[in-house]
Amino acid sequence: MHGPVADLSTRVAGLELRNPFLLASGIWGETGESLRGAYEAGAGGVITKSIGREPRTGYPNPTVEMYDRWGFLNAMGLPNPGIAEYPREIAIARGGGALVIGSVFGHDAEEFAELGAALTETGVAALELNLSCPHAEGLGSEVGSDPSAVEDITRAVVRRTKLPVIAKLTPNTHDIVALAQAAERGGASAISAINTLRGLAIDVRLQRPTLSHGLGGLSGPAIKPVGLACVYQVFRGVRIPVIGVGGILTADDALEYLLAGARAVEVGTAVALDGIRVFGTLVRELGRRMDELGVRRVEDLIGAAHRSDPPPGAPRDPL
Amino acid sequence: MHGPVADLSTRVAGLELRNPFLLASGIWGETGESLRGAYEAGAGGVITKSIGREPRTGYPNPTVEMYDRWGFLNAMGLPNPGIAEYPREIAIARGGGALVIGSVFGHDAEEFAELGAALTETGVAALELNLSCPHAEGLGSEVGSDPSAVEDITRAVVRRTKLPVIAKLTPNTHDIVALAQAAERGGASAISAINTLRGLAIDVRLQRPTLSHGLGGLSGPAIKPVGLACVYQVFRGVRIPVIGVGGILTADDALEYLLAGARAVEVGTAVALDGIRVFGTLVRELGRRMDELGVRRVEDLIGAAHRSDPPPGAPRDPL
Amino acid sequence: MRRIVPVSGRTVETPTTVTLRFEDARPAAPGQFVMLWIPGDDEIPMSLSYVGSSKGVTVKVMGPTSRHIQEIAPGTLLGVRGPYGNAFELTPHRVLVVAGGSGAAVLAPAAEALRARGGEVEVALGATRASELLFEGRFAAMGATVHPATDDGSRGARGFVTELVGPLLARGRFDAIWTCGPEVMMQKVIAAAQGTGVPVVCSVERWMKCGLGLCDACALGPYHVCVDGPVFPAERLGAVPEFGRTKHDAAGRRVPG
Amino acid sequence: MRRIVPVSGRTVETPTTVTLRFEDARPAAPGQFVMLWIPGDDEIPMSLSYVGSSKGVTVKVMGPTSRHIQEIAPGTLLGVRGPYGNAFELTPHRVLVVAGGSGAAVLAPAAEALRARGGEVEVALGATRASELLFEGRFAAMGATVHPATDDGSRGARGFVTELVGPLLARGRFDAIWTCGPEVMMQKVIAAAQGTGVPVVCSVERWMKCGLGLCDACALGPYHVCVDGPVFPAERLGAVPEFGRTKHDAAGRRVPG
Ligand SMILES: Cc1cc2nc3c(=O)[nH]c(=O)nc-3n(C[C@H](O)[C@H](O)[C@H](O)COP(=O)(O)OP(=O)(O)OC[C@H]3O[C@@H](n4cnc5c(N)ncnc54)[C@H](O)[C@@H]3O)c2cc1C
Ligand SMILES: Cc1cc2nc3c(=O)[nH]c(=O)nc-3n(C[C@H](O)[C@H](O)[C@H](O)COP(=O)(O)OP(=O)(O)OC[C@H]3O[C@@H](n4cnc5c(N)ncnc54)[C@H](O)[C@@H]3O)c2cc1C
Ligand SMILES: Cc1cc2nc3c(=O)[nH]c(=O)nc-3n(C[C@H](O)[C@H](O)[C@H](O)COP(=O)(O)O)c2cc1C
Ligand SMILES: Cc1cc2nc3c(=O)[nH]c(=O)nc-3n(C[C@H](O)[C@H](O)[C@H](O)COP(=O)(O)O)c2cc1C
Ligand code: FES
Ligand code: FES
Repeated sequence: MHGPVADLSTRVAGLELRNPFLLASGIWGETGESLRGAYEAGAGGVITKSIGREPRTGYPNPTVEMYDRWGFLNAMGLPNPGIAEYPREIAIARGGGALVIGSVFGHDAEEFAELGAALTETGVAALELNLSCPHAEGLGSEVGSDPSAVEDITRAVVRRTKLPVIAKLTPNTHDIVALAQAAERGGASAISAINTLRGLAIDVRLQRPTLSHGLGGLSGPAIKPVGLACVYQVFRGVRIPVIGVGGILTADDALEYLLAGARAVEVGTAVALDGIRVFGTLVRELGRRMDELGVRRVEDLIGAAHRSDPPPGAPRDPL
Repeated sequence: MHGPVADLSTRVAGLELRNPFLLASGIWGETGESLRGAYEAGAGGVITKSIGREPRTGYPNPTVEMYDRWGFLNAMGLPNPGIAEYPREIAIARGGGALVIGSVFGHDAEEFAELGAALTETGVAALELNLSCPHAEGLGSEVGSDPSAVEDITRAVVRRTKLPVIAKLTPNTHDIVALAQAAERGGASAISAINTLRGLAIDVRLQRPTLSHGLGGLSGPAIKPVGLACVYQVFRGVRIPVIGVGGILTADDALEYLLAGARAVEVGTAVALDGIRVFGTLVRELGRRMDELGVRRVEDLIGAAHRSDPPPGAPRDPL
Repeated sequence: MRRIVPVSGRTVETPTTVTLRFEDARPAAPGQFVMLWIPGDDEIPMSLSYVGSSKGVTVKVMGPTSRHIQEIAPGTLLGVRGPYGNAFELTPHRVLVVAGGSGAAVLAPAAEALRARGGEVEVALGATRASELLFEGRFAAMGATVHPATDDGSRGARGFVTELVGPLLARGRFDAIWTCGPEVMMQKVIAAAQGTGVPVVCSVERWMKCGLGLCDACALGPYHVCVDGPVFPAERLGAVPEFGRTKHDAAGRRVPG
Repeated sequence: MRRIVPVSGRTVETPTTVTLRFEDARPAAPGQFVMLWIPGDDEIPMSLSYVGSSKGVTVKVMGPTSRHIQEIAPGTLLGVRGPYGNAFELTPHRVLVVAGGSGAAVLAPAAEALRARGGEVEVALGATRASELLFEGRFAAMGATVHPATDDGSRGARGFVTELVGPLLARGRFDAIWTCGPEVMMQKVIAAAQGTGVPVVCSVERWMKCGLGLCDACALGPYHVCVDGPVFPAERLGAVPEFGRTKHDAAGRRVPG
């Protein structure tokens, strides 16, 4: 009997991570104690709730809808304490030794840049730009689906920070590669993909949407195939590294993302399904699976699924 | 004991349907006998496989990947016998009394128009334009995600046919309403939404995509929230009727679509999960549920979820 | 996960508190709560005041939604998800229940469950005035001794219910104190029990959105009230500086509370 | 739904036919098939020639993929989904098995299952030449009487195996005929049995993609071979004009076949 020999550490956007599992933005990230708790539970790093210029309460409840384990719909509406108050939360998290990535959202390049500059002061290790919230008007994917806006916002933030900048992209687009390339041109150090898919649930007896906001964002296993497709395509379309997000519940889900080209992954909905101890389980299971598969380093997995594509004898578009 | 009193008939794009359940394109629709069989099993109408100019074998196997009941990934690659041979299949289906809608795909407006004109001769009741296949290069959603291409294609087809034209749209876009409005401007009689979402699955042991084509299209329950969001938004954005597609397994799923604004629905993946008898079950269960809910006519359900939106006291974007 | 249930019964408990009943087969234990949706209005956390298959919530007017709930007639459809959170452990034999405000809502079913197991219950029940004493009759009916306290002295002792705790602990022997009410009240209970060796268990309320341990709205130091609570032993709360001092508001800001 | 399994064994059955074995716990019945994926190559339908937990497929060279399969070494990873389709009913007591080409692959496990239930089996086994007779030894080992026929007369009767059917039916009493082979062959079997009252059951092969009754690739008149078959009573096939005449190719065109 001996422990796993696999080396789970990975590098992405200049960050050295002890393992590839990051706490996804919007999960547990409103308070410093929670960020710290997620790191202590085993996450390789933690991403804050997306922070805006002003405090926001978000949408009224109901804000969530859970399908059996395969899907989750939410319209929180970007609640956050605002940039003035949030640095104390980061201080609490960093006090606990957590590697913290700061997420920001805004209406335009100037607002993003201002927020990025402010967070840079707090000692976060990197910035993630939420260019992709699917249910907030004039924010999120409404700015994030236009390549030139993505490029401008990224560039504006990069100019105002010394930190690596990660552009988090929306799957609600016909061409995520164009968005990724725009972020790369703007100077992003990495792409993360994906945020939630725009979705809706209606209660048949009440004849009304079940979320107060109506539209929400779909996460969980249902979106894993979509996230994988995005990571796979983005990996081919840019030189900067990719972080995979969407529907990761198990080590094998994470392996799929690594093979598709991700250098790290973010985990969100799994926390609602399996609790924060999911990070410990993921780390342990990834080690076990890598041992089983005879893979020594995370590095050796990244993008490996592309080696076999297109498979021999399988023309891409026959006839 | 008495049977259901609910009236399940519905009208969409000038078609009188005995019930709202249409066989979705690409399921069972390659042969006339199957189209006929689906109609005999209870479908309100049947949509053919998408037909192109030339015969196409589609992609090599593997072409499908099934998750537990919640999702299904395919990259068939638009196999079809081609427009020269297909009319005999329609004749077989119509010989069995089926209400047949002909689906076509192409590279450009001229090709769509030509195919539409050819199918018009066969006695189909309407045309559906597949502007939305997520995995065929230069076809499907690559033409279907550009509003001006959607408008041009729709207009070109409308000019060459006397039949109602239904534009089937892709969810792989940031703005399906713009696509729907373009189709409306082009003269479409209805919108159907949605086709599959771009997706990928990777086998962890083999380190390769499980479909020969790599990318595929996600269908089944996983995409129901996305389909509902699209129908809900399109219903508000156009005056022409909407047909809902995506993840319908039960009568309650269909009710959600009707409440979101659909006048009819298409059913695809459910056929793989529950067999063609699913149409009989859906018809029976919809009647039972409508009786239970005290709803007499399908008409009374259409778009009813919009009446309550935004809910009182729930501002759309607080702070 | 959400069930839509018709209100099967409505009882006015006090001038500012009503109980709504509904059928729901999901098993629940005393201490757990549901997220209660009033369609067209908010969805808010509510402890279960009845935990059998005929469930109930007992709602005190606090703001617009709880006021709206007061007017809800039987037959109205509500959305319910849960039950969520943990429950009171029924291991102690003699329990002192200390309830303020709507706190009796969650403590009454817990006390009932303890009585059903042969336990003994005394209740210190506080309110502003006599008419606001919640579940006095229900506690009496289960065979608990009730010690009321009202701010205006209209029934029982005049003053805060917490002032009863010291004397009751001095007089009787208890294995535990269960309390629910404003955090400052619960802190006073904890203080009164200090040194007596009687452990205090608190039911805590924090802002809630998801109820699933995901959104961080209910963060209380390192805990999430929706999954780690709402029932906490006082020792755990003692290590959380913000207990009784600050809360997070709906935006996640730290506000006095 | 897809399992990745290593090839656990490989047996050369004839110069053009190999059996690959793999472990797979899913229950299967004789007559059912799997979709077999050779990673990097095609995924094709293959009857299970062994249906226990150690499963097997017996593959005859037809084109590139089946040729590729011939070279696969033990340890190679394959993808398997299924088993799909229906199975032979094991209700008859005396069965005449008529196998041509790779047809014995699916008929051998069915005959074995029947023997295990105490049934009796005679086999008319056809091939181009003696070395291509598939599973002759396996049929003999299960206690079935084997009547070989080869095109070149190198073993047994010279000529088509279908020519044995009339005489065998005249000589013995059978409750059923099970047949698998080219459709024209099976039609001749049906013709030979006509008027004898012995029901014929055919295992049919059609182009397959999904295996799930979805894509229509395997349409055979009103049936889908992947879910309604591959095992069909001859009466049902009699009502399908295209049986033995036309097939659908990979594009869904009707082609002779
Ligand atoms: C686990 C738990 C159990 C509870 N059990 C009961 C109970 O049995 N009986 C009872 O009367 N009350 C209970 N409450 C409190 C109840 O949820 C609030 O009184 C109610 O939400 C007030 O809503 P409102 O719109 O009427 O008031 P508002 O004017 O909106 O708010 C008044 C105060 O209520 C609280 N509140 C409002 N919305 C929420 C929310 N989403 N989550 C948490 N607190 C909120 C805040 O402290 C706020 O300041 C419980 C709370 C929690 C967390
Ligand atoms: C239910 C079923 C059970 C079968 N069982 C066996 C068996 O036990 N042993 C055996 O040797 N063969 C079996 N086959 C036939 C086998 O699938 C084909 O021989 C094989 O697919 C040939 O592939 P290829 O690439 O070598 O040849 P190709 O050159 O690609 O094709 C040669 C011929 O094989 C058939 N074929 C090719 N691909 C497919 C496909 N996806 N689906 C169906 N037919 C196809 C066509 O008739 C084609 O003309 C079975 C077929 C079916 C439908
Ligand atoms: C409740 C909830 C809140 C979220 N809030 C944010 C957010 O503030 N910023 C952001 O970039 N992503 C947010 N997301 C998206 C997640 O970070 C993640 O991209 C998505 O949920 C997909 O991952 P998952 O399937 O692992 O949850 C949120 C997701 C959920 C479920
Ligand atoms: C195997 C398969 C083949 C399909 N082929 C087509 C097609 O040829 N044309 C088309 O417009 N849509 C095609 N679709 C999409 C469906 O018509 C439908 O839009 C989608 O599957 C969502 O519905 P569902 O969840 O009920 O399956 C196909 C879907 C599947 C699963
Ligand atoms: S209410 Fe969301 S974490 Fe507790
Ligand atoms: S193989 Fe697809 S329907 Fe039979």
